[in-house]
Amino acid sequence: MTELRRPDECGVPDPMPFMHPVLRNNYGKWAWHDRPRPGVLHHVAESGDEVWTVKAGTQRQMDIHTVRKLCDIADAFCDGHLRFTVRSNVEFMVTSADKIDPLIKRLEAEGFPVGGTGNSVSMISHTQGWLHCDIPGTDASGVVKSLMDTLYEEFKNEDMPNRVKITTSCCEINCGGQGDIAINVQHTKPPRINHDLVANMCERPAVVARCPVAAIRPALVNGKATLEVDEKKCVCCGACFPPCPPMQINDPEHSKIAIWVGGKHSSTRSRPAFHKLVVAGLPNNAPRWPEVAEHVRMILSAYKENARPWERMGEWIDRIGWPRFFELTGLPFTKYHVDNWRGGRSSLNASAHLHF
Amino acid sequence: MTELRRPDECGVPDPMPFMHPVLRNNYGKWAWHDRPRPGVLHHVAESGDEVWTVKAGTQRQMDIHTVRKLCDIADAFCDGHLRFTVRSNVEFMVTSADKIDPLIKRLEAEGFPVGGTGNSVSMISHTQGWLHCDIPGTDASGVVKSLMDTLYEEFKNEDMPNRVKITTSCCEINCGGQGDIAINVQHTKPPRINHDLVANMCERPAVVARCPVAAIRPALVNGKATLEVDEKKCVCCGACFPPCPPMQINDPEHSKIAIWVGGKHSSTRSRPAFHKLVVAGLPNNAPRWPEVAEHVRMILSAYKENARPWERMGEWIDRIGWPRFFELTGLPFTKYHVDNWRGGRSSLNASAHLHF
Amino acid sequence: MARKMPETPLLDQLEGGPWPSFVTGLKRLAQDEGKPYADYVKSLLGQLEQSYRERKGFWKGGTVGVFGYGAGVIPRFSEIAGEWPESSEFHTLRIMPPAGMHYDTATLRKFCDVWEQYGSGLIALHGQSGDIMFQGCKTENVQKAWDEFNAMGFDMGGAGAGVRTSISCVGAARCEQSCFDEAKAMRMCVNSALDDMHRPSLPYKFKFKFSGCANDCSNATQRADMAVLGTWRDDMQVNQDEVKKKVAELGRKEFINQVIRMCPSQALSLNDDDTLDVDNKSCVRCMHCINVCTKALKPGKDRGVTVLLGGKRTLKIGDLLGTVVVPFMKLENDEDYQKLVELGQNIIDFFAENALEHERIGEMIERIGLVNFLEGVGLDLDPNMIRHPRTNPYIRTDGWNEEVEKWNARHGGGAAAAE
Amino acid sequence: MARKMPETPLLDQLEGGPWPSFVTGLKRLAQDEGKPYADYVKSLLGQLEQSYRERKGFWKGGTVGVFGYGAGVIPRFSEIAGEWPESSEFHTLRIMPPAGMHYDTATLRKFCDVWEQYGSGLIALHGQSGDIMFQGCKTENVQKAWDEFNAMGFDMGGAGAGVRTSISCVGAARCEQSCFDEAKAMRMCVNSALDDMHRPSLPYKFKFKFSGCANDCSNATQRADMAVLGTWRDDMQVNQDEVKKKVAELGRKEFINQVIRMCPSQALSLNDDDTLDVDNKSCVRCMHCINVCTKALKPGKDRGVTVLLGGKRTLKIGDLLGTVVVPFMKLENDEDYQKLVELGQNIIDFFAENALEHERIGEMIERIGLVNFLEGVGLDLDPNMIRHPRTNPYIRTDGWNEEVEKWNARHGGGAAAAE
Ligand code: SRM
Ligand code: SRM
Ligand code: SRM
Ligand code: SRM
Ligand code: SF4
Ligand code: SF4
Ligand code: SF4
Ligand code: SF4
Ligand code: SF4
Ligand code: SF4
Ligand code: SF4
Ligand code: SF4
Repeated sequence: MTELRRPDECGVPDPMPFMHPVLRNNYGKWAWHDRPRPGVLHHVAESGDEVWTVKAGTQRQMDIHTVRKLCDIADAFCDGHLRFTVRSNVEFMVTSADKIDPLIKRLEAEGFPVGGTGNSVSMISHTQGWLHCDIPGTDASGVVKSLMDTLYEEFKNEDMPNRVKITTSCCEINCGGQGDIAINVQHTKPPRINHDLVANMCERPAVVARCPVAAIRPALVNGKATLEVDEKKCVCCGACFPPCPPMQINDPEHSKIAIWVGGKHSSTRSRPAFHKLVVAGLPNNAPRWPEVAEHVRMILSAYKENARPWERMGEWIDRIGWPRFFELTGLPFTKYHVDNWRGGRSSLNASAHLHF
Repeated sequence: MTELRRPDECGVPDPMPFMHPVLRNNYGKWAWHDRPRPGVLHHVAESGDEVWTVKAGTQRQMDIHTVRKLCDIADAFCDGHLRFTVRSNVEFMVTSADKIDPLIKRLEAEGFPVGGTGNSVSMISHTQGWLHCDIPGTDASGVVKSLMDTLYEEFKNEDMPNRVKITTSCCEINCGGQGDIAINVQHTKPPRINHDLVANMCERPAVVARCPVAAIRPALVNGKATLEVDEKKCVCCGACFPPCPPMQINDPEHSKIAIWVGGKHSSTRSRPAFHKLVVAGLPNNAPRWPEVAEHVRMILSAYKENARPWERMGEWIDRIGWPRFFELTGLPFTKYHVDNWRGGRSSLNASAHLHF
Repeated sequence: MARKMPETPLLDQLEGGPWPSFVTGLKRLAQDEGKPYADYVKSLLGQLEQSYRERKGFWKGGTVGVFGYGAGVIPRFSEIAGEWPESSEFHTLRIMPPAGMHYDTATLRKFCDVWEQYGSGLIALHGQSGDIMFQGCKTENVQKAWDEFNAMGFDMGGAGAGVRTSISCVGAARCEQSCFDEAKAMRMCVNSALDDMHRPSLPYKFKFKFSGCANDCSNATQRADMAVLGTWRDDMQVNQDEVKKKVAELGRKEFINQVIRMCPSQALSLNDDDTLDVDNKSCVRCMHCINVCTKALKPGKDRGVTVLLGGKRTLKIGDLLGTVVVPFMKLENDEDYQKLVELGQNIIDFFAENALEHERIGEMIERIGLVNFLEGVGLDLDPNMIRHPRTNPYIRTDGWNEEVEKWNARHGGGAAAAE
Repeated sequence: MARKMPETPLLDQLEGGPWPSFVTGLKRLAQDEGKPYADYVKSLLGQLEQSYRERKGFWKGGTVGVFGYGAGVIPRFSEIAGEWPESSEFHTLRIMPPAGMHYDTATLRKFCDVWEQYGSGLIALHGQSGDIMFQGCKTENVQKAWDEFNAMGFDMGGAGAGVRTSISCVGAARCEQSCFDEAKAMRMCVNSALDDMHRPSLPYKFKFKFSGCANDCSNATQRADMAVLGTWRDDMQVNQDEVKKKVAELGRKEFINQVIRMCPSQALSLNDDDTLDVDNKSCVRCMHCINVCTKALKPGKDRGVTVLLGGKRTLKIGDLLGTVVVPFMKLENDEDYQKLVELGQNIIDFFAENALEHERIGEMIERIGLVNFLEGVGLDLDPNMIRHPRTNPYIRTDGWNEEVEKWNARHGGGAAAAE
């Protein structure tokens, strides 16, 4: 019976059989590329072969009908091949330029926005949230949908100074990673502990070990072995929650949304950088998170109007300086922005470099 | 009787009465400057007044005859005014260009090298050493004299890419401060403790508190309250020695000399930076420290040949990269160069920026 | 008895707007009356609506898996199964896509068919680590769905304290910047570590990521425990005629501003005849000028990879970026690739033996020190691994001469350098 | 009985070579037969030769001072007075020079005369903190020498756990870059803290330093507890004709390399007509372009100072650079200067009350946190104080709204900004 079938440990499949022939044939032999229009990449191989890639957005969490729709399109235009990007955009490769417009028309007609290339705001890296995760403070799919609705034009056009990589995360763990703009949950109150459950559910030493500030200590509450939190020390990070669900960190009111900017993975020009806190205390306002969208737009428009070509968000701010960033965005600068974590001193201005 | 005379707490004297008249008259009203030749500065005031400054080196630790000699020169050429720089060079101000050459001739004749301006190697910032300090591992005056003898031409000419600021220090305390090149004592063995003396001489808690790695603990040695050092932890910094002379850190053999590069106080272009270890283990080879001089020359000639105009030592190395610095100087790169002190991780290369 | 469609006033607000709506998708599934998943998804919508209303998640973990594997399924049981019984189990299968996420439609259609039969009909392409996530499966169907996927030639991805699913950028398949065969390197490294992926018993998770150049399209530098990034050792390739065209196109001032001035290492200067003067010794291989001048500039020909270790998110000690442990490694022939695989295995072995429970390799290196780590895995220390040497004197240097010997030994003859 | 000249074979080697020799100077003094200091210096040379031979220092501290003051004399007693009795006491008097180290010869000659009578005849011009160091005095002569110096209008410098002697760069006296009256600021700050200098009772030493611009010729940034650096708020002054001349002088390529490319903030671009396009909002006032183009560029006209706190050498936690606590403070009229003096006093008071024993202010701020420090001394938080905001989420932000109010209050009306 199936139950006993040994898995075929085949590992990561070889992409060659799945790859569009023109990519396969010119594998490792590409000469240059340009972008004829937003949403379209044009790559030319050393062989002279050309391929046009039409890129479109998806909701990532797709129903099978949507996936089949994408297949229909790939069959009609791309000899049955397509690929997805690390940001859940879908890419259709065609070998003749005159297929581009019909393909774009078809995609738009089916509801897939064409764009996300070059200096656009690409799809937001998307996590799980209420749909599936066991520890979320908010949803992911809904936040992404709400934001992409308001960033639709920015996705379809290439009007930004450089690529804009936005990430969201439904808890402070931040599976979405670093971003030019990152939208993360920021808890503001220590966990409420359900003492009755701790004893049976949690491996207490492991939980104690997870706390970055050693705020958790074993305790006895009406005879039961449980845990207690030193609220003076607790930084409300929620790290104790995954290993110990009774450490209830999520709160409809006090689990807020924070916005971070200037994260960067590439070593292009400037070294990779972590995103930096700019706004906290935004309400977790499902289903549309208007306050978050508003702040993101505010930051993006300041960036769009003021950054120079090729400057990523963080590079732009480095040039104009944080005082000007707060001035241009109208965002308040508070004591919470000053890093008081280990090694925080290195984030202080130890120079006479000033922006006025 | 004098013993009971109350001090006149007059504080820092007003410089105006001492200042050369042309400086006083144009105080705060200077327009621009240039350097007609090494050792000479030419400043022009908004009033049109001009002043030429002829700069010469001294031994800093001067006998009164030398000071009087400088006075004679100032009387002869500068209406009896002169000033000293923060690097113990002496500056003679003259108001007519034709006084420059005779003044230079006279200075050189009296044994004062003219130079130290612009992109020269200026006088080394000088500390006390065996002449006067209570904790020195080496001398200062002798090290400076020996080095300046070998850097004489570099002082008199402006052949460097930018100013070169060298510092020496006769113990790890480093009163000489940060420098493009810093020559400091580096102890390599833990202090030998004279237990008989600790009890009466040292305020033990204070000594324990001085240790950066908490390697010192109170101990009893044949009945006497003393201190002991955990040699595994000890980083041989000598910080326990000033408050507790029985903690004998100085050793004719094991107190070595280390060379550091890339220190910078100015915020010009790059932010201020600390100097970085490049060579350790050099012998404390009085009276001439030839190994030190040799290494300094090696580093300076690599800098001179390879740096671009206006690059300070550290900025040059940042551009060409540390791998190339070690290649060009032929210096070995060892595990000791990798920072393992608090926050050392920030000195690791967290990027794909590489130099080949 | 078919469950009726739940009221979802809040979720319904996520159907408006131009971006594709996951809610519309879920509703489509929920209304596929007769399909095995219809009521399942109705129930899911009900629970999700409640999450939106109460701003609270209702899933808890558990243990669900497939025969022979210890990971790859993310079990989810509802805390409010009382109200939403049909979706009380909503597990996810993580399946590894072909490297580079290339598909043919036949495969995708087959996935849909399988998931129509055994799952919720909801597929996430892709997870942030790179998995196809088949989301929403009852315990009883997990093995069945898995058997079908596995039969198609697909394998389970990572979860828990083991090697995780990896990503390689599109790279050689469609990018002129590619400095190595990302897909090949990724498949060789991951496929040699399948035991640590499928039967996780490491101190904690371990992620590989592969990017063909410093642009790092796979986010390897911060999101991978072991990041493999393409680079080159020789001079970049310059086509001066194309440079001139670019100068003409942007105008001199803007070319200076956008190319010369933006080079992080002052390696570029513009000759008076509008050709480019590249100081390749100063160039840090950041890719910027090459990105701007896609026709005029290219990476050099002596290509390979740089390996960084330790990238991760914030838990415990704060976010970590990977740091260089191998400045350059040639990746040309199969032996070269095999060397990379062995490096990965050595590193994982050392990690397995020396990391504390729930400690990532970056945290471990932070704890034991880079030098001890390098000695442990037998890698040579190199100045490309640091931004700058120590600035403090707090070090005992009485072993100086021996260390100097080591360096000279390695740099005297190429012998040692070879290994 | 006159002591005969000691053998100094090692020191003698420091008489050769072109640089002025301190040994020759000491020998001259030693051979001034009949002078009170001759044997004293002979003896000193003997001890110094022994230090060179044994590679060891032989001085120990003690307590010597002048009436009314608790610091300013550095006492030195020989550990080998048996061999070198005449120089068994070799104390140093630290005397503060006129700001900027300007002298007339009459004063210097008088110093020599006094030191000929009461001291060793050895004078160091100057110490690293800025003192005139009269080196080599017997206990019995310390008060006498001091009385003479004091009568000349000179005061004792700092030592021990108090305010130390300060340095201000030559600045306004002979430098076109000067953005304030360095000497005035220095004298007002130090002279208002004389009690803490002369009767030291602070937790530890406290140093002021003053540089007229970011070139920081007084090394204030790293070597002062409180660094005062000149800067400007408005646009820099540009003379485009002089710019063109400079471009012609260096050549276009080198002008781009040495000026445009080296600006740390990409604030400069070169117009096609060889004039300069300055983005003053991006300029960080680093001085570089102004240094290169001394005729073409100048600081702006709205000048003042930036205050940094915490620079120091390495003891205990490693070297510290000063960090910004006041981004800009106008220094024009006497009230402005008075405000700077008050700032210094507040900071010293807070330091006196809150620092631990032997803790420098930089260490204290590191320990209590910048924000607490600013609140303690009543300074407004400003983004110019940081390189960038926090990158980690480890902070409890439930006071967010109140903090936002504070900021808006300050930035709504200029009212609060005024103070
Ligand atoms: C398709 C994709 C790779 C893949 O395997 O899926 C990709 C493809 C390309 N990237 Fe990328 N990048 C892709 C994700 C990334 C990421 C990671 C991410 O998005 O999460 C990064 C790092 C972001 C960061 O630093 O945090 C990334 C940083 C870059 C950069 C460097 C940008 C910079 O200046 O920092 C370049 C260079 C450039 O812009 O010319 C680049 C350039 C490119 C080029 C132009 C390379 C080429 O010559 O073909 C490709 C065209 C992109 C386009 O649509 O315009 N790609 N690229 C990914 C598309 C994601 C998406 O759908 O938006
Ligand atoms: C005289 C002196 C000030 C004083 O009050 O005594 C001085 C005077 C000048 N300095 Fe300085 N600096 C003086 C010590 C310093 C120091 C501190 C030190 O030497 O210990 C520094 C900081 C060093 C560091 O960063 O560690 C210093 C960093 C500068 C810089 C920035 C250099 C750079 O690029 O980083 C400039 C700008 C320049 O070079 O054009 C500068 C420029 C100047 C100018 C050109 C300013 C002017 O327009 O007049 C002066 C002529 C110097 C010359 O001789 O060429 N001065 N200058 C000091 C002479 C010391 C000596 O005898 O050599
Ligand atoms: C599914 C996914 C988000 C998504 O929707 O795409 C995800 C989901 C979870 N992540 Fe993640 N992480 C996912 C990619 C990431 C990434 C990004 C990456 O891999 O490039 C990161 C940042 C990089 C890193 O590894 O640090 C990430 C950093 C974390 C962390 C923080 C680890 C740390 O050391 O700071 C945790 C918490 C932990 O490991 O204890 C975590 C834990 C989790 C858990 C298992 C929550 C938990 O501890 O119970 C989530 C399960 C959600 C669910 O129900 O499926 N996840 N997680 C991603 C994996 C999908 C896939 O396999 O393709
Ligand atoms: C005389 C002088 C060196 C010189 O020959 O120029 C000097 C000499 C001493 N310094 Fe210094 N320091 C001198 C300028 C400095 C500087 C430079 C500066 O002030 O710009 C520094 C670095 C900046 C700083 O303040 O950190 C400096 C950092 C130290 C330190 C390290 C403090 C720290 O926190 O790391 C010590 C040790 C201590 O304070 O415990 C120290 C301690 C000492 C002592 C008192 C040694 C001791 O602890 O017994 C030395 C007395 C020597 C003597 O016999 O006269 N000296 N010392 C300088 C003062 C002369 C003057 O008054 O003008
Ligand atoms: S970010 Fe947090 S809530 Fe969201 S998927 Fe990751 S772990 Fe779950
Ligand atoms: S929330 Fe974070 S800081 Fe607070 S107790 Fe839990 S783990 Fe510790
Ligand atoms: S560096 Fe050390 S030995 Fe030299 S003067 Fe300063 S404290 Fe004394
Ligand atoms: S030498 Fe330094 S590290 Fe060693 S015991 Fe003394 S203070 Fe501690
Ligand atoms: S990382 Fe480099 S090689 Fe890979 S896709 Fe991006 S640009 Fe191309
Ligand atoms: S690749 Fe980067 S570092 Fe190299 S020359 Fe181009 S811009 Fe400069
Ligand atoms: S710091 Fe500035 S103002 Fe003062 S002397 Fe140096 S260059 Fe001139
Ligand atoms: S002063 Fe410095 S930052 Fe400002 S423009 Fe000139 S070089 Fe750039």
